[in-house]
Amino acid sequence: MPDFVTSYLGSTLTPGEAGNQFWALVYVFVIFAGVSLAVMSMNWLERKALAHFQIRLGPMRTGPHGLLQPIADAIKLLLKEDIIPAGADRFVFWVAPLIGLLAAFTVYTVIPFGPSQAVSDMNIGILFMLGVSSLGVLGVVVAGWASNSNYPLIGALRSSAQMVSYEVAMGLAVVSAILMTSLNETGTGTLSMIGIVRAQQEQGVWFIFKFFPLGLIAFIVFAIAMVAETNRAPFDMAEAESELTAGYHTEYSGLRWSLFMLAEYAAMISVSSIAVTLWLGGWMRPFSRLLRGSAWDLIFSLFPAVTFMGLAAVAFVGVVRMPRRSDFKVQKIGLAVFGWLLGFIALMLLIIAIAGRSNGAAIPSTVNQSIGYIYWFLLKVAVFMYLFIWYRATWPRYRFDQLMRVGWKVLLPISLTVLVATAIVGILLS
Amino acid sequence: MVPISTLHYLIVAAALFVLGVVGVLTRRNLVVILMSIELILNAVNLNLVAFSRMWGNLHGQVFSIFITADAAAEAAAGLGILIAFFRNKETVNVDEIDLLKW
Amino acid sequence: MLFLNHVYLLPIVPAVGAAVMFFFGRRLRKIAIDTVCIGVIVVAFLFACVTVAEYSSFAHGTGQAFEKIVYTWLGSGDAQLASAMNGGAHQTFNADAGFLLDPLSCVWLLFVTGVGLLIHIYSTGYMAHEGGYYRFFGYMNLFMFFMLTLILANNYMMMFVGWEGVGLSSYLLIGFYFHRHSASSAANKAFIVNRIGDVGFVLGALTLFYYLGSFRFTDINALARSGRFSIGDPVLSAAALLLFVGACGKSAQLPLYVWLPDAMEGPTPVSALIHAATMVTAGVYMVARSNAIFVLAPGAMKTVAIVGALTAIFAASMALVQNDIKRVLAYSTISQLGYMFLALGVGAFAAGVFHVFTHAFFKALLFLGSGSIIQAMSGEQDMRNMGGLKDKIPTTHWTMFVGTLAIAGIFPFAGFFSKDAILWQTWTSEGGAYRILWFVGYATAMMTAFYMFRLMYLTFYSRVRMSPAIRDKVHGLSKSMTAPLVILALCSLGAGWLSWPQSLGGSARFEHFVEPVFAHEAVVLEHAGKSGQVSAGEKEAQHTDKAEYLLMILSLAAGAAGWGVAHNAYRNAGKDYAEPIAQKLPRLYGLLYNKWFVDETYDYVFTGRRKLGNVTLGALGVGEAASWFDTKIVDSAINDVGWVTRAASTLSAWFDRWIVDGLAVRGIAYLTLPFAYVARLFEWGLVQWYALIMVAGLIGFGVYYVWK
Amino acid sequence: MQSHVLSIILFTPLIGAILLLFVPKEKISTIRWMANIFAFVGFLISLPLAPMFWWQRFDPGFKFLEGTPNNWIPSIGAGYNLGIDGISFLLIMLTTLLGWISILSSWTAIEHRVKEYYVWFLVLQTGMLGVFMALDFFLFFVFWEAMLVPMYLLIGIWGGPRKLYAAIKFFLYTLLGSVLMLLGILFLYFHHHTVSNVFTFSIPELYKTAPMIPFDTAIWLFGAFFIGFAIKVPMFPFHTWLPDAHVEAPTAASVILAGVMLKMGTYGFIRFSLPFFPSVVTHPKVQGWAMGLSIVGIIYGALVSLVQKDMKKLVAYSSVSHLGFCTLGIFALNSSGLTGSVLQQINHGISTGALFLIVGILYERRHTREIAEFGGISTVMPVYSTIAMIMFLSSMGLPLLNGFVGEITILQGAFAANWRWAAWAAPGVVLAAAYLLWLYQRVFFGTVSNPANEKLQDLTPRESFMFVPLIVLALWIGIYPKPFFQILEKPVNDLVQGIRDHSGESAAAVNRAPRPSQVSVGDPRAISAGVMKAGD
Amino acid sequence: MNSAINATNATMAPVATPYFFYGLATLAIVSAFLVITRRNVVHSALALIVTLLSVAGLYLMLYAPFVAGVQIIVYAGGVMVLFLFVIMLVNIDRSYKEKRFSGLWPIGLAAASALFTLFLFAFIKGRALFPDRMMLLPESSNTQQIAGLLYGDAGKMGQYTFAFEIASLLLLVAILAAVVMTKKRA
Repeated sequence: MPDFVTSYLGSTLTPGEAGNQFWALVYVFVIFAGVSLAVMSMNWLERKALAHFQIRLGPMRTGPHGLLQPIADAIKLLLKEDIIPAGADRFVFWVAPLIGLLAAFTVYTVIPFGPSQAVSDMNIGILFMLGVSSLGVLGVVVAGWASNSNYPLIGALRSSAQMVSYEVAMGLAVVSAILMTSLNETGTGTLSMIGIVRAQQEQGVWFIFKFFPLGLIAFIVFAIAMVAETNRAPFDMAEAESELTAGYHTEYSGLRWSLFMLAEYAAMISVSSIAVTLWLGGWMRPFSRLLRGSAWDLIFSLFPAVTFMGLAAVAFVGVVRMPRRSDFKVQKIGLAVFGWLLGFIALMLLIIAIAGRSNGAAIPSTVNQSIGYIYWFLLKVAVFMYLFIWYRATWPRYRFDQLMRVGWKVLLPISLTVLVATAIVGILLS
Repeated sequence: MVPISTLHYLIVAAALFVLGVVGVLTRRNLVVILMSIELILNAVNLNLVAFSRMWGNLHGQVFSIFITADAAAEAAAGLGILIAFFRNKETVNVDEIDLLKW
Repeated sequence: MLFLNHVYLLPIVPAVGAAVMFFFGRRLRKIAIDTVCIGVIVVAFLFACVTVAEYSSFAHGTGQAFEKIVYTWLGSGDAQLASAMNGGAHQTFNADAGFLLDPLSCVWLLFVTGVGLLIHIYSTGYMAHEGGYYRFFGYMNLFMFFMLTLILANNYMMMFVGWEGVGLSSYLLIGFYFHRHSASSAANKAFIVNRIGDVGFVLGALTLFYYLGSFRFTDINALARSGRFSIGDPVLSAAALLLFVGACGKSAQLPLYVWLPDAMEGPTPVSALIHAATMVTAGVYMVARSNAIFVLAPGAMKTVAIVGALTAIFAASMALVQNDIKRVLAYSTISQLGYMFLALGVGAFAAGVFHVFTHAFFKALLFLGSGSIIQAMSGEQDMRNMGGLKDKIPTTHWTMFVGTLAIAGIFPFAGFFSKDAILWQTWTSEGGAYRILWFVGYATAMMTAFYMFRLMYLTFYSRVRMSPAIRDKVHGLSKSMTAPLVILALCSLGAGWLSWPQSLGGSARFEHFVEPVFAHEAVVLEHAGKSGQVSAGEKEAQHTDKAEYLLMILSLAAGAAGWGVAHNAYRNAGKDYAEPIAQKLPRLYGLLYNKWFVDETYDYVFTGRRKLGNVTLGALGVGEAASWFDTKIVDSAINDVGWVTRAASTLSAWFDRWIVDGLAVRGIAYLTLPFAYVARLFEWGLVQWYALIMVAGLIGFGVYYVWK
Repeated sequence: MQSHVLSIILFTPLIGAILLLFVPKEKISTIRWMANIFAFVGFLISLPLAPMFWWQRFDPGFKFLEGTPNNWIPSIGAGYNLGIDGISFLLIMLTTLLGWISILSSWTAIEHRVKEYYVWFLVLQTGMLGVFMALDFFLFFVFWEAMLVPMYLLIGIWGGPRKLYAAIKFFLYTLLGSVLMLLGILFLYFHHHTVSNVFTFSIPELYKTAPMIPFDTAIWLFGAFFIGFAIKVPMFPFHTWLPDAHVEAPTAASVILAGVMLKMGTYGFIRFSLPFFPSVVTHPKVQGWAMGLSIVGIIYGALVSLVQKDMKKLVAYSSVSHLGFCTLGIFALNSSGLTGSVLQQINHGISTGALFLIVGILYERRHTREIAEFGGISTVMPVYSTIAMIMFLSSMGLPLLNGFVGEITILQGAFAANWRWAAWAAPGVVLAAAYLLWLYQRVFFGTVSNPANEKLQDLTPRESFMFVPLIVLALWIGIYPKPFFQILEKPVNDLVQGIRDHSGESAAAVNRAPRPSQVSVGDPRAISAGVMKAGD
Repeated sequence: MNSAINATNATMAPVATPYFFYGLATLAIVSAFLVITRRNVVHSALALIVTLLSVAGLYLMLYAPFVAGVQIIVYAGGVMVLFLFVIMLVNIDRSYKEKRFSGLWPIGLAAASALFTLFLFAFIKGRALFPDRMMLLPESSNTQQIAGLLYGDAGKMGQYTFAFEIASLLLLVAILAAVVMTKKRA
């Protein structure tokens, strides 16, 4: 089994490219599970973070520091009664969350966690991503319509208008990044996600810094548009609780509602992945040009282990700071076990990082590299996730007309200008 | 099993085309008629792509992209007309739209 | 040689002061303004002294010119601009920003910076309570810049820079009290009259350039002295006359003198510096500079002499009866300038220059003294309201007395020597008709003594005629004002000794110093058989005879006579004193008092500011006529053409509407109507029907195509 | 070698105009900023031209050539052909600078239909630049006409009370000249075909064939061109559109009109009339008439402006006078005259442009230009009056300021051609001092008698800033004009050489000034040596 | 990497193609039928989406991934959202009570059937024109080649560059038309 695993981790091809359907399937499952897990932890993290932003504690009771809260919530939602409103279009009502979920998860087929760590490397990867993720809006619209209720309908209308509008600016920003991939000696760019990261690798610069400030502006446009695209604060008009109760999913409850949530968070992760891939060098570690050499490689390869160590340390600090009372005993033990788990992972990573250095070691260095790729990719995505939470805690909601104005009259011209400027600069420099 | 040839695609496209035509000719709802037009255009696209495959060049695909653009334009303009019309007459039924009758 | 090599920096020094005033003056306090503006003049003066010293060691008394060309100013300098059209002759339109130092410019350099410095110092007291203090000193420094440029120029164009520039500064300073209409009018008058002269200057310079191929003094002099031109060469004569027109403008000679009396509207230090000591002598300087040309043009020389003599006596006559203290001095200045031109005209260049030199001191002194009086009298300028100031302002009194003695030509004051030299040279030049010029000069000297002592008596000695309010306010003056007076008085006394005539046992050092500049002219003139017009130094050797002593005594007598007449008439002048001329020749008095009605005539004839009945003559009249011609003839012709066009188009519009459009176009439209009724039967208006027909067509086409 | 510098400079304002179209017209502030930025960028973008040109200032022919003959509409032989020499280089720089300044000056002056105003202004800018750059008659004519329309609109929409009359007069009058010129162009075009069997509008090509036209025909062609350009200059008696147009035009349009558009006429003379018809221009009668009209223009314009009661009209007539000097220099047909003329065109752009700005500033504050309404302005607006004084002096030709350099060079050229011409023209200088100083006295000096003038605001920083480049340039040209002379040296010498080569014997007739044959001035240095020796 | 791709094509194409094809074709036709028959317009729209996606699948099978991507992004993501949006804007309950088909429907159906018959005849008659096997298109460079045709390659203008620009103009006009028509007049 380790051989089998390591042989794949060391491969230079994605399963899709290799035609290895078994591994493709494994990947699909891993990603599905991983995304679900990530969504759950995001749920916990968002509640805790928001609480701390507002000087509250957030969930504390279910598990140590509310760590088990997502699980409890999941159980609650699964057990809840599935209500379908009386005048609703039952079939559409039923199918709507599935559409959203499908769109959100299908995207993950092409997200490159590493040069070979993707289900498949599609030739039209970015196009595929944009297309499929834009299908998500159908779920929202249809859900709002099928509920046969006013708030959801308005939410759906808003959402569809908003997402279609921001897709334009987003697409143009993406195109300017794609344009940068063609700045090589052959002059051909690529739509492949892996190809885009490779292009950044070859040009030795993340596209966010390319043609400064053009890349940066395109990135900012994308970063704004992607918040709108995922219906998150401050662009969460489709589910504005103070105006529309809960927007398009007002009439949903239980499992269907949780599917919507799952889709939303999955979509957040996927658009963040696009941003990371297009502008932030994907799986590349920072300063890969500037800080080169084996010493720096070693230092950077220690980062995953260090991160987990840090997390474990945080957990242990939590253990220490718990009140010395008997009713906290279970929690204390639970947190300690969690800490040990993290520590164990950190240890494993450390071993791999150090042992993977020497040639002919038990663990090939490619494994170490792959872990590094995945780590850096996920770290960058995690930063975006945190930003999403931060936005939500910081900014008030836009008014709808303002939102549309920003989309059409600010972002669209800017992204168009950046696109044209990128093209001109690219031609001038080549 | 018979290998899939161009003809298969053509038959599928023909079916889609005819269904589109039926939609255009029989339905009263203007929205559905517009959707039927989209069907027709898709049938054409399918033909083009199939022929492109058949001849081993990409001209058909390029044309299908043009047609896609055309379809988008048509949808935008058509729906615009529809909304304008709905605003004035409170209906989207084509047999109630006869302003052009001399 | 350090300073000599960088002599171009000399004008820049005051320009720096002017620039500082221009940009920051408004925000500076008085002490800062004084420091900067006086400072730059002190520097300039020291610079000038050192430069002159260095020059004399450079030239060793040979009068060799020192030239420094900084860059090419006009013309590219690298190529022959005019060459293509002028038969390939080596002629480049070229004027350098170049500087030249020879004895002549040294003289001017020293007294301009020296007198300028004194007047600047005086001004700090005089202008202390005036608004626009910084502006005044900025303009003064600007004037110094342009004056030094004028002096140091090595070609006519560069000289013209200073020439126009001093005109500009003069304009600005005359108009210093710009809220007074009279001041701004006087400023305009000064500038425009000067401009007329400037045109002459420019045309003269262009003539020289075209004829001789250069603007540079050294080139021109070398050519003129080469002997290739006969005396009386017409082109050179024309050029000399044109240049003299320029000199007339700047140095206030007939007929362009009218601006100078009006220029007294400016602050008194300005009158002292610009309109007495320095700027107005620029014309003399220029003629002296161009002496090589002038000696080849005897006609022009004669003109200069005659104009100078006429101006001298004409201006003196007007000075006899003026009541404004500054106006008296202004006419006196014009008169003295006439003297200088008289000297130049008779070939006594050195004497003329020497008179400029001495005149600078005593006239500056007199003006500053009059300024002190005005200051003490709280702005009163009319001598009829003065009198008995001797004890109130003693320093002013005795310094002015020295000045008066000097201008009146009393031995041993400066004026005696210079004036005597001029008169004697006039007497000894060609003789004949030239003797008349001597009589004119002599009469002028007498008149000068009269009006100057008239001034002295009316202000200092006679009875007190001012109102009691003013009398109580009369006060002594600050050191900054009296010190320059004292220094100038000493100079007025001693400046003449520089050229103590050989006939009185002197060595005529001044003449020897400037002589090299003019020496060649003497030679030329001698060769031409005009023995009279040789420079003073040479003449000393030849003609030390009794005539000279006689003339000296005569001129002393003239001064004494003038003094005596004035003493009699004004010694006890009370409130209702009588002018002797008015009593004896009332008509002449009226004429003189109204300055021969010259200003009025000019206004009628040349400017058109006064109307002759209903008719405006002069520039304004012609301008109005031209304006009328422009609107009524030229422009209305254009408008008439427009009217004709419109008429034609109205006609064609009618044709278009009723014939082309009506008959042809609409007629055809009506013809098509019946067909339209048939065609519209095919319109259902239902979209699905149209679609159906389309499908039918498609089927038909397909059937035809498949079963063809 | 193809260079696109000129195209970039040419079309920058146009791009600005097009972009401005997309700004909603309510966003006045945005529009102003954008227009100003584009005008400024247009100026900045032209600056690199200066060093680029400087290195090749002595090279013959046109520089920065772009396009080949007949590349635009090959069937009729029209080409998109750009190129400049020293003459057009200076005028281009002047245009970009004045364009920027005049757009800056319109910031507060224009309050209605702002967007259209700036759009037209930028279009006008491109038109003017095109005229100076075009090396193809067809292209030239396109720009020549294209420039008229924006100016017509600027006067007609944003002008004073009689704006329509003035605008239409301006337009029709100029158009009349253009039509005559067009006929001339067509004749040259067909003549070229007759000679060389090639249809082309290319100016360098026409240079080769046009002088072959026999005198009897050429004089008519010359007349056609002459009237076209004379109207534009304007020469007496074709000048009456100018005062009307100036008085009615908004300030910025006046600046451009005086600063640049009048130069098109003189530019046309230099670029077309002289090299195309050398035998005509050197004909003594033709030259005499041209010089005569110039002199009449100088004196007449000055006299008329002496009695004007409207400041702007005064300045307008002074333009007639100044442009008389320019044409005087041109028809002197020698290097000095031509050099001085081009220099004087630049100077006139600077000085008179500034004068119009000065008048405009006062007009903006008081909404009147009657001289009698003012007096004592220098008490309330000291900075303004200082700047005004400098520009007045520059305009009247004070040494060390720009006007003098041009005038003296022209006078020298005229003198070299015939001293009488210089003598007749020189009184114009006196009259210039008279009308300008009198104006200054009446407006700025004296006490503030009119209560409306008591609280006038002095220059705002923006307004002062507009004058900075103009003053700097005025001083530069006045003190160190050598670079300008050097830039003009090659094209002017070549032009004069060309005229002489073509006209043959009549060149001798040009030169009738007294000149002693026995005198030949040697090396100036030798003369100095001679002086020193003589001094010993 | 190339070898891997070729291998993929070689192995995948014969095995899966027929099933996939029939599945997708059936899905497309059935949902197209639903499009024209459903009374509820939203259902029609959803069915149309399914059709479009199946057609996109067919494109993928035809080795036209770029066209498939465009199909998804433009049709499914853009046009259909627009349709749904409009449907909601003009949401009228009347449609439930009214006739679904116009009075023209028998004639229309007949004409359409005739058309289909015509197509079938044409296919049968022209069968010889269509070869049984299809060409293999290089999938990996598909996008680049399309770009070459649209934008030009190696400094030369593409064959369809001009047409492409005109298409963009068409879109612009359509946008303006839509905006102008739907804008409320004050």
